[in-house]
Amino acid sequence: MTHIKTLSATNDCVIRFANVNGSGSASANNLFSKAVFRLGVPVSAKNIFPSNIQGLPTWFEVRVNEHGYLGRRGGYDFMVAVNGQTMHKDYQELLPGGYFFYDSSKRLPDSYDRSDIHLIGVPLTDITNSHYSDPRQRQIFKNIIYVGALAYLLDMDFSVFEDSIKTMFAKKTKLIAPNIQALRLGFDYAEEHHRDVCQLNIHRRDLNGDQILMEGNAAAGLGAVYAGATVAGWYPITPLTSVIEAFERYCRAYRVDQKSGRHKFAILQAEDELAAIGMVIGASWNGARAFTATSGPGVSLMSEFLGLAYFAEIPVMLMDIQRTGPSTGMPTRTQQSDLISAAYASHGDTKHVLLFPSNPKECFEMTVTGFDLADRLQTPVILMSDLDLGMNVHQCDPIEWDDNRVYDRGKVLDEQQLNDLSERWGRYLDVDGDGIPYRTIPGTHPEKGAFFTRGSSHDEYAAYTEDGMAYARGMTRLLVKWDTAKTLVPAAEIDSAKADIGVIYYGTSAYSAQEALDQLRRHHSIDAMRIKAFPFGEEVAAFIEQHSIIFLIEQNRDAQMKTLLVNELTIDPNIIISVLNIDGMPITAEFLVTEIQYHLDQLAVHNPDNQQSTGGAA
Amino acid sequence: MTHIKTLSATNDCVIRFANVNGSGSASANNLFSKAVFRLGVPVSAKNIFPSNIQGLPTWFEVRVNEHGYLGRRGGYDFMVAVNGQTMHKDYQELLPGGYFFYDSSKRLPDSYDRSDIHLIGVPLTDITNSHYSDPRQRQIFKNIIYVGALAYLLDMDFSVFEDSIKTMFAKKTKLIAPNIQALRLGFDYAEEHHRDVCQLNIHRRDLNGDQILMEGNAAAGLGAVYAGATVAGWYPITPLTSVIEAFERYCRAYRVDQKSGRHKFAILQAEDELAAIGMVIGASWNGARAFTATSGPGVSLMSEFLGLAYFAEIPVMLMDIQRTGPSTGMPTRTQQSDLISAAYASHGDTKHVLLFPSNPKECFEMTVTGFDLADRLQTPVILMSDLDLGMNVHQCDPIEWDDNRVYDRGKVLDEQQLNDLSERWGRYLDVDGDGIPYRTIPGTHPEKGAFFTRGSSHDEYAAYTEDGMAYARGMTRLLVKWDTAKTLVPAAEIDSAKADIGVIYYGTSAYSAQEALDQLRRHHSIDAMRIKAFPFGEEVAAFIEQHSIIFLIEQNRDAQMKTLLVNELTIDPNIIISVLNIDGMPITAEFLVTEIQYHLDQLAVHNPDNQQSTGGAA
Amino acid sequence: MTYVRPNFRHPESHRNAAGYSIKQYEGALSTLCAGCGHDSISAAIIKSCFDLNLAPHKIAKISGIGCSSKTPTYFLGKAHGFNSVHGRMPSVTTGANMANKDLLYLGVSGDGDSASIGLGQFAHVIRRQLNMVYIVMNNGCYGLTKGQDSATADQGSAGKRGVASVFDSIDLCQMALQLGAGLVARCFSGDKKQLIPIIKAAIKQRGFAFIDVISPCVTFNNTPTSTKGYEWVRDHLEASGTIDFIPDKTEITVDYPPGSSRAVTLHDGSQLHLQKNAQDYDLASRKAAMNRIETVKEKHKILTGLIYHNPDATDTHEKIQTVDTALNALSQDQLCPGSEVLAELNAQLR
Amino acid sequence: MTYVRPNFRHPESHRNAAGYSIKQYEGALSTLCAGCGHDSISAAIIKSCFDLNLAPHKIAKISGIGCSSKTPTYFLGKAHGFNSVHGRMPSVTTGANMANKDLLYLGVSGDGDSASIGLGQFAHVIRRQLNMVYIVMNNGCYGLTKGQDSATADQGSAGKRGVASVFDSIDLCQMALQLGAGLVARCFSGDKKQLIPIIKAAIKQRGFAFIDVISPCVTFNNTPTSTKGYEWVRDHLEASGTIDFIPDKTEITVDYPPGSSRAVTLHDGSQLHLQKNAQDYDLASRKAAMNRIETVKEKHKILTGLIYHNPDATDTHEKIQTVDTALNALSQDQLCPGSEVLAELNAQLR
Ligand SMILES: Cc1ncc(C[n+]2csc(CCOP(=O)(O)OP(=O)(O)O)c2C)c(N)n1
Ligand SMILES: Cc1ncc(C[n+]2csc(CCOP(=O)(O)OP(=O)(O)O)c2C)c(N)n1
Ligand code: SF4
Ligand code: SF4
Ligand SMILES: [Mg+2]
Ligand SMILES: [Mg+2]
Repeated sequence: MTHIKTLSATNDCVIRFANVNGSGSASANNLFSKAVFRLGVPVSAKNIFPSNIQGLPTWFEVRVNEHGYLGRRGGYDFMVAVNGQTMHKDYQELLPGGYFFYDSSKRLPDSYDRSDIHLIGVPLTDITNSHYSDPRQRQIFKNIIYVGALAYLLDMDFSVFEDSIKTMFAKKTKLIAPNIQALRLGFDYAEEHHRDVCQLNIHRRDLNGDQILMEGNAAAGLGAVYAGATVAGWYPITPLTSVIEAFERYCRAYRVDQKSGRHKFAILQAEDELAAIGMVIGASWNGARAFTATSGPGVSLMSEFLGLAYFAEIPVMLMDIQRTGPSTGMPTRTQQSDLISAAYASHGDTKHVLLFPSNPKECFEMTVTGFDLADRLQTPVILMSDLDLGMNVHQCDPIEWDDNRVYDRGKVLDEQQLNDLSERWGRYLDVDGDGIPYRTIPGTHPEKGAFFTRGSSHDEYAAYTEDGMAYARGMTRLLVKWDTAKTLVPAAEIDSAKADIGVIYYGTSAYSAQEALDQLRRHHSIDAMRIKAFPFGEEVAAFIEQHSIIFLIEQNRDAQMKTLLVNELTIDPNIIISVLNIDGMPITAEFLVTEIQYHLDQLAVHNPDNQQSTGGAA
Repeated sequence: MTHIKTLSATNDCVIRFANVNGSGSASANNLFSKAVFRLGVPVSAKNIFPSNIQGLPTWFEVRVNEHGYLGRRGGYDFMVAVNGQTMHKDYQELLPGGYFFYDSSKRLPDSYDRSDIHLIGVPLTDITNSHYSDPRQRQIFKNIIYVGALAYLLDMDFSVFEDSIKTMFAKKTKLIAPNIQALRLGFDYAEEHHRDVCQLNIHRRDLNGDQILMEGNAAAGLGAVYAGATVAGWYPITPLTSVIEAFERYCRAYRVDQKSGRHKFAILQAEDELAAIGMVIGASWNGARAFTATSGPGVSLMSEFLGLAYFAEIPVMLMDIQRTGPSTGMPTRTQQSDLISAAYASHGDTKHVLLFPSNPKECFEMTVTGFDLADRLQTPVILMSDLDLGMNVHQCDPIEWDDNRVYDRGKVLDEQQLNDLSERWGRYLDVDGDGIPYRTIPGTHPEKGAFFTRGSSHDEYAAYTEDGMAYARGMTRLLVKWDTAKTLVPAAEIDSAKADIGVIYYGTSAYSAQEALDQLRRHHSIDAMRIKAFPFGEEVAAFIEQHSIIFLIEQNRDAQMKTLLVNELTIDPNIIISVLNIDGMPITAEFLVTEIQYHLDQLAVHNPDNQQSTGGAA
Repeated sequence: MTYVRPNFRHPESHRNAAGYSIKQYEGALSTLCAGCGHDSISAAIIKSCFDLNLAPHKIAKISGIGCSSKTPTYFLGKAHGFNSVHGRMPSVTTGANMANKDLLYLGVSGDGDSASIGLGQFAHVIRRQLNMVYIVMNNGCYGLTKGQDSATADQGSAGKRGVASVFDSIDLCQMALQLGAGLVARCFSGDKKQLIPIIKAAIKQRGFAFIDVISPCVTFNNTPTSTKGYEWVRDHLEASGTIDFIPDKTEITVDYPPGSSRAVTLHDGSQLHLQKNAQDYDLASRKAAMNRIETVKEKHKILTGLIYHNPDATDTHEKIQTVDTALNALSQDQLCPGSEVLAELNAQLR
Repeated sequence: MTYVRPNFRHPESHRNAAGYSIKQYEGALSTLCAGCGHDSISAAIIKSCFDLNLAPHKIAKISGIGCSSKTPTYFLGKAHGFNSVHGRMPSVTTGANMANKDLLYLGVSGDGDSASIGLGQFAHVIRRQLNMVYIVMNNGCYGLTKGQDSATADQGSAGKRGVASVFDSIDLCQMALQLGAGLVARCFSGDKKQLIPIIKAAIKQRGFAFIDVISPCVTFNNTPTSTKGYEWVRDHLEASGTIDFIPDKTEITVDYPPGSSRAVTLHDGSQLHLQKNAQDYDLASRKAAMNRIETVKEKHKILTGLIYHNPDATDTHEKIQTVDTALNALSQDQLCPGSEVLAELNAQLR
C-alpha cells in the first residue's frame, strides 16, 4: 500500500458521511462536526438529504479548514460509507489517495477494486451486535461507534467528544456513560487495527474565537423575536419550517407572560400560503409586526397578495428560503432562483425590496432590518435566504443586540399627532418628498384618520378613483419611494483595489467566492462586491462602472441577479460574465476558480464572446 | 359667434359621448359608430366605463379618420354631454372651436361660460317626454334621438342609419318604425334649430373595403374554436369574460352535434383561476386542446401552475387580457403591464412564450398559432391582449381560414409509432436536437409509453431524481427548446429604410404608433419594428443593432418590454429611450409625437441623458 | 346607485347612548344599482351598530372583491376599512384580529367571494373560530362581473341570461355549521325586522358568527326563474327562530305572553328572545340545525332566522392562549428579549 | 420504505379475466416509511384493479403533493400518472376527465392536500360530480413536511411532538356528503377486507366517489395520543355498511342467509352486498348518513364502511351534455368550422 498516493493534511480535509435517512445518523454526524468546532478549527457541515422521510440515501459533508474557508470545496478526502444503497457510488467518488471507511462486518465485493485509495474497515455491525441487544440501541450506537473510530483516525482529542456527550445529555445523565462507551469501542478498534493509516489530522487550534454554529433559519426566527414580531401566519414547506419552529421556540422562551402563562405572540398554521400572507397583511395593517416564511412555490402563490401590499402600501415581512425550482423541483436542494419572481412579484408594475443574507448572523440582522424597512417603506420586504443557509449549521460571529436600538415603526400617526394635524391628512399624500406617506392604525382615533385600504386605484386621500391622472400620480410616487429605498437598504460590501476586473456575488455564494478570490488573486488583481439588497444603492452602480469586466456569481440558470442589475441600473450587460451553478448543490470554490480562470485566459487572447458559463459544481 | 375659432373638417374628428352606465346608451352609440363605418369611412370607438354596474359615468369615444388612423388621437372636437354628473368636466375638456351638444330641456348653468366653443342644445328630455310615455321607452329613445341629431349635424347620410336599424331589428320588425321615428325627431330638431352650425362632416367614402368591426376578445374566442380547442376552464374577471362568451357562442353555432344536440366542447366555470389553469393542464396532458383566459390577478394566481407546465412540459394556452395593475388596479382601464409577470411567471428559472396581437384579426390568428406553438413546444403560450383590444370594437381585415391548414399537434407518439420504436423511449429525451422531446397521451398503448408526469425533478425517462446532473441536463435542454421557440414564433414586422433611429412598439400601441410615425417621418428618417412575440427572433436583435437610438413605446410604468429585450438579447439599455403611457387609457398619437419629438430635439443638442419619459395621454 | 343621497332620514336622528348620531355610522354614497339587496344590508348594519352604541372607530370592516365587497365603503365611514383581494377576506381578517383582539371585526363577502375562490379561507376561518361577524351577501351570482352563476346558485335556477344552473348549490350555512361556527343564521335582505336583531346577536356572539343574507341582484338575477330573486325568496321563506335582541337583561321591558318566547343569554349578558315559532328548536344542537335546514329544503323552502347558536363558543385567541393585551399594543420592552439573554444563547451554540 | 421488494407475492399470481397478472398492476418500489398506512392502500388499489379486470393503461392516476400523493408511482406502473402541485389534483383531474371521458380517473390526495390548501378544489370537484374515484390517505398530519397537524387532526389529538391540536377537525366525509358526492365511504388502511370492496364499488360508481381512508403515519402520528394512530383507530372503529362487491349479478354465488344481507345495484349492473350490520341503513339518504356519522362521533368512535350511495348519480359530462366521443378523439374536421362559414360571419361584422 505504500506505493499509492496518500492524502495528508492537518486541519484541511473534507469528510463525507453516507447514511440512510431516518436512521439516527444526523446526531452522530453533528457530534463529529461540533467536535471539530470545539477543537477551535473552522468547520462547515452540509446535509444532503432526500425529499422523503425514511430509508433513502442522505449525505453529510464536513469540511475542516484552518484558513476558515467554509464553502463547499469539491471532492471528498474521507468517506464514511455506511449506506449499502449508495456504497459503490460513494466509493467511486472518493479522491485518489483518500480514505474509504466502511462496515467490514461483511467483506467488500470484488467490484470495489480501486487501487488508488485507502480502505479502512471497521466491523460496525459486529461490534454493535456483540455489545447491544436492543435494536434501537444497535441503530443509534452503530453511528456513535464510527464517530469514535474517526476520533482516533483523525487524531482528534478524545476529551472534546466526551465533553460534548456530557453537555448533550446534561438532562439525561443516564445516557452519558453508554455513549462514551460506544465512542470508545470505535476508537479502540481503530487504534488497534488502523494505526498510522490515516494521514489526515484534526488538531486543536484556537481559531474560532467567540464564533457560534447556527442554522440560518434559527437565526431568522430569532431575529423575528428580537424585531418584535407578534403575528406569524405560515404554511409548512421545505426548507422554511425551521424558521417558524425557531420563532416558536424562542417565543416560548422569552415571550410567555410569567403570571398568566399566556403568549405575547400568535402563530397560526394557515391553510395555505395565500392565507399565510393574507394574515400578515391583515396584522401589519392593524399595527402589529407580522411575518411569514415560505419557499418558491409559496412565493408563486403569494404573488397576488404581494401586489396588493405593494399598491396599498402595507408592510409585509416575508422570508423566502429558496430551494431548487421550477415547480416542485428538488425540494431538498438549494438554489438562488426566485430573484425575479420575488423582485417583481405580481401582475402590473411592481417592485419589492429584497435582502440577501450570507450567514446566520446576517439572517438575524437582516430580519430585524427587514421589519424596520417594511414599516418605514410600507411595502413588502423579502429576505432571500436559501436551503443551504437556512437548514445547514454555519459558523459565524455571535448574535448581537444593541439595547439602545429602537424599532423603526415608520410613519404612523398616533392619536395625539392626529389631533395636532393642521392640514388635511391624506393616506397617500407625499408630504416629505420621500414618496412615503403617513398611515394610521385602525382604532387610533374616534374621529380622525380612518381611511379605506384597497387594491383598486385610489387618490391621495385613499378614495377610490378611476381618474388616470390620480392613478399615474400614485404610481409615480411609488417610484420616488423606490428611490428612497435605495438609500435605506444595507449597502453592498465592497473590497476594491481599483482593479479592472470585478467579481460580484451574493447570499450563500459568499463562502466559496471568498475562497476562490483568494486563489485567483494570487495571479490576478480582482475587486469584489457582495450585494446585500435590492434595490441597489449608488455604490453598486459605481462598482460596476469602475470595472471593465464583471464576473457575476449566481446559483441559478438564468442569471437572475444580472437581470436585476441590468434592468435597474441601465448597465450594458455585455460587460457581465455570469458564472452559474445550477445543480442544486452549494456552489464550490473549485468550480468558481476553474470557470473564472477559463474566462480570464480567454480574455487574455481576445474579447469576450462566450458570456455564460453554466455548469454543475465539481 | 362668428369671431370664435370653428373646428371644421370632413371625415376627421373625435366625438365623445358622455353617458351614465346601465342607461342603454351603448347601443345608440354603437349605432352611430357603425353608421360611420358603413359610410365607408374608417372609424374607431372606445368605451371608457367604470368598474360598477349601473349609475356611474361612462364615455364612448369615436374617432372618424379618412386616413385610417384608428388609435386615440387626444382631444375632443364634439362632445355629446348627456350625463349630468360629469357635464361640467366634459364641457371643460372640449377643444377650442369644438361643439358642445347638450340636453337643453334645462338651461345651462352660468358656470358654463366658455366663449371658445359652440353650444348645440337639443331638448332631449322634452322631446322624449312629449313623444313617449313609457319610462323605459323614454330612456331608450332619448339616446336614439341624439344620434338622429348627430346625423344631421355631421351631415351624414340618413339612409345608412335607417338601414342599420332595419338590420338590427330584422327579427323584431315592430321596433323598426319607432326607432326610425326617434332618429327623425333628433334629425328634424337639429335641422330646424342648428342649421349650418357644425362644420364637421362625415361623408360617404369607400375606404373600408371588406374590413370588419370586431372585438379582440370575440376574435380570440373564435380563434379557439378554429384551433380545435375543446376544453375551456375559466373564472370571470374583467376584461376576459367576453373571450369565453364568444367561444361558447361560436361553439354553440358550429360545434353542436346535429343529431344528438350534444356538445363537442366542455366549458367549465372554475372556482378560481388556479382551478381554471389546472383544468387546462389536465386536459392538455390528456391530449385535448384546452385553454383559459384571465387578466392580471389571474395570472398572479396561475403562477405556480405555469411553472409546473413549464417544467413538466405540458402545453398550455392562456390569454391574458391585460388591465391596469397592480393588484385590483383600475379593472376597466387598459395597460400592457403583465409582461414580466407573464414572461417569467413562477419561482425558479422559467420562461414562457408570449404573443402580442395588435388587432382582432391577429387575436384570431395568434390564438390559432398559440395552440400550435403550445403543442409543438409543449409549454405555456400566453396571448398578451389588453382591455382596449379585447373589449373595444376595432376595424380590421376580415377573418380568414385556409382549409389546407393542419393543426400542428407537435411530437405526440401514437400507438403505431410506439409499436415501431426501436430504441428506448424517454419522455424527456432530446432526440431531434431541438430540445423538444416526444410525449404520449394516456390510454394510447397497453404496454408502451406510460410515464409519470411531475413537477419535481426528473430524468430523461421521467423518473424522479435528485441527481443534480440529471436536473441540470433537463434545465439546459429547456434552453435549447427556448432557442427553437425563437425560430417558430411570429417574426417582428419591420419597416426599415436604414435610418439611424428606430421605433419599437407592440400590441395595441400599434394604432397610435403608426400615426405618430407618419407625422414624425415628415421631418425625420425613422425605422420601425412591431414586436409580435417573445422570445425574440434574430430579426429583433438585428433591428436593434442597426440603430443607434431606439424609442420603445409601452403602456406601462416600468418599461417591461425593455426589460425583456435587454435581458434576453444582451443589449446595451442605454440606446433605448422608453416612451411610456401609464394612465390606463389607450396611448395617443399626440402623446407619442410630443414625447419623441422632445427627445429628438434634445438629442440634436447633446447626448441622451434623460432616458425615460413617463406621462399620461394628453 | 344613489348618486343623490335620498333626503329620507331614519326616524332616530337623535344620538344613541354612546353619543353618536346615526349619521356617524353611515358611509360614502353607494354606487350599487338602485334596488340592490346589498344596500339594505348596509342599512341594517348601520342601524345595528347605532342601536348597540358601538364606537365606530373600534370596528374594522374587511371585505373581498365584488359588489357586496364594495359595501364597507357605504357604511361606518369612521371605521377603517379594507377591500382586499377576491376571496381572501378571511385571512386578512384573521391577521387583523390576531394583531388587535379589541376591535369588532365585520367581514363582508359575496357568494362568489366565499363559496368559490374563497371557500378554503371561509372554511378555515370558521374552523379557527375567529372572533368576527361574517356576512355573505348572497345573490347566487357574480354581480360585479355581470351575472355569471355562483356556486350558491341552485340547480335549475336561471338569471337574466335564462340559462338554468346545472350544478347543485353549496349551502354556506350548512358548511358553517359543520365547520364549527358559533352562530349561524340565514336572512333575507328584504326583511330588516329579522336581519337587524340577528346582526346584533352576531356582533355580541363570542367567536365566529355567520350570517348568510339572501340579497337579490336586481340587475342580473332577479327573474321569476331565479331562486335568489325577490319574488321567489318572498314566496318561499320559512322563518325559524325569529328573535328579538335585548342588549341587557335589565332592559327586558317587552312583555312576552307566557309560553310565547324563550330567552337565550349571550356571553356578555345580553339576551336573544326567541319568538313563538322558534321555541321548539334546540338552537344549540348542530345535528338538529342540519336536519332543519335539510327538511325545509326538501319542501323547496328557505329556512331563515337564527339557525344555530352555541352559548359556549370560544375564539382563536383563547385557543392559542394569547395575552389579554392586544398584541399590537405591546411595547418593544415587552417584546424584545434584549442583549442580556444572548450570552447564554450564543454559548449554547458553541 | 421497501428498498428491497419483499419476496411475498399475492396468492393470485395467475392472470385475471383480462389477461393481466397482478404484477402488471404494480408500480415502482415504494419509498415511504416501513409500515406507512399509505402502502396498504396502494396494495388495495392494485388488488381492486386486478380483480375488476381493468386495463391498466385505461386508468389515469393523478395526485397532489405529499407522502400520500407519491403513492401513484407505486401502483399501476402501466398507467399514466400525474403528480401535480399541492392541493390541485381535483382541477387537473377535471381537465383530464373533460378531455377523455373513457378513462378511469383515480385521484389520490392527502389530508393536508385536500382539507387545507386544496379544500376549495375538493369541494368544487364534488359539486360538479366529476366521474372519478377520490381517495384521501388521511393520517391527520403533514407527513412529508414532518408531521405538522393537518385540518383533519382531531381536537386534543397529539402526534409525535406531543402537542395536542386545539382546533376542531374537518370531516371530509361530511363535506363530501353535503357537497353531493354519489358515493361516500370511510375506511381504515389496516382493514383491507373492508377497503378492497369499497374501492371496487367506488370504481364502478358513476360520477363522484369519495373514500376517506384513515392511514396512520408511523413516523409522526402513530402515538397512543393520536386519534389517527393504529392503536386508537383499531380500538374505535365502528364498522357500518360492510359490503361485498359483486361485479355482475350472474356471479352471485355466495349464499347469504336470508335476512343477513341486502343488495344494491350499481349503474352497470354490478352489485354491492350489504352485510348484516348495514342493512338497516338507508344508504341513499344523505340526511341519514349525516346523522349516522354525527351519532357515532358523539360516542367517540369512527364510523367506517360505505356511508352513502346514490344509485342515480350522474356526472359532469352528462350535466354539460358533451358528445359520446371523447373530446380528445375528435378530429380537426369535426372541430374546425372551416373557411366556409367565415363569409357570413365576416358579413355580420360589417
Ligand atoms: C383573482 C380575481 N379573480 C376574479 C376577479 C373578478 N371578480 C371581481 S368580483 C367577482 C365576483 C363577485 O361575485 P360575488 O362575490 O358574489 O359578489 P357580488 O358582486 O355578486 O356581490 C369576480 C369574479 C377578481 N377581482 N380577482
Ligand atoms: C404550494 C406548496 N406548499 C407547501 C408544500 C409543502 N408540502 C409538501 S407535502 C405537504 C403536506 C402533505 O400533507 P398531506 O397532504 O396530508 O400528505 P401526507 O404527507 O401526510 O401523506 C406540504 C405542505 C408544497 N409542496 N407546495
Ligand atoms: S349588479 Fe347586482 S349585485 Fe351588483 S350592485 Fe347591481 S344589483 Fe347589486
Ligand atoms: S412520514 Fe408518515 S406519511 Fe410519510 S411515508 Fe412516513 S409514515 Fe408515511
Ligand atoms: Mg354574488
Ligand atoms: Mg397527511
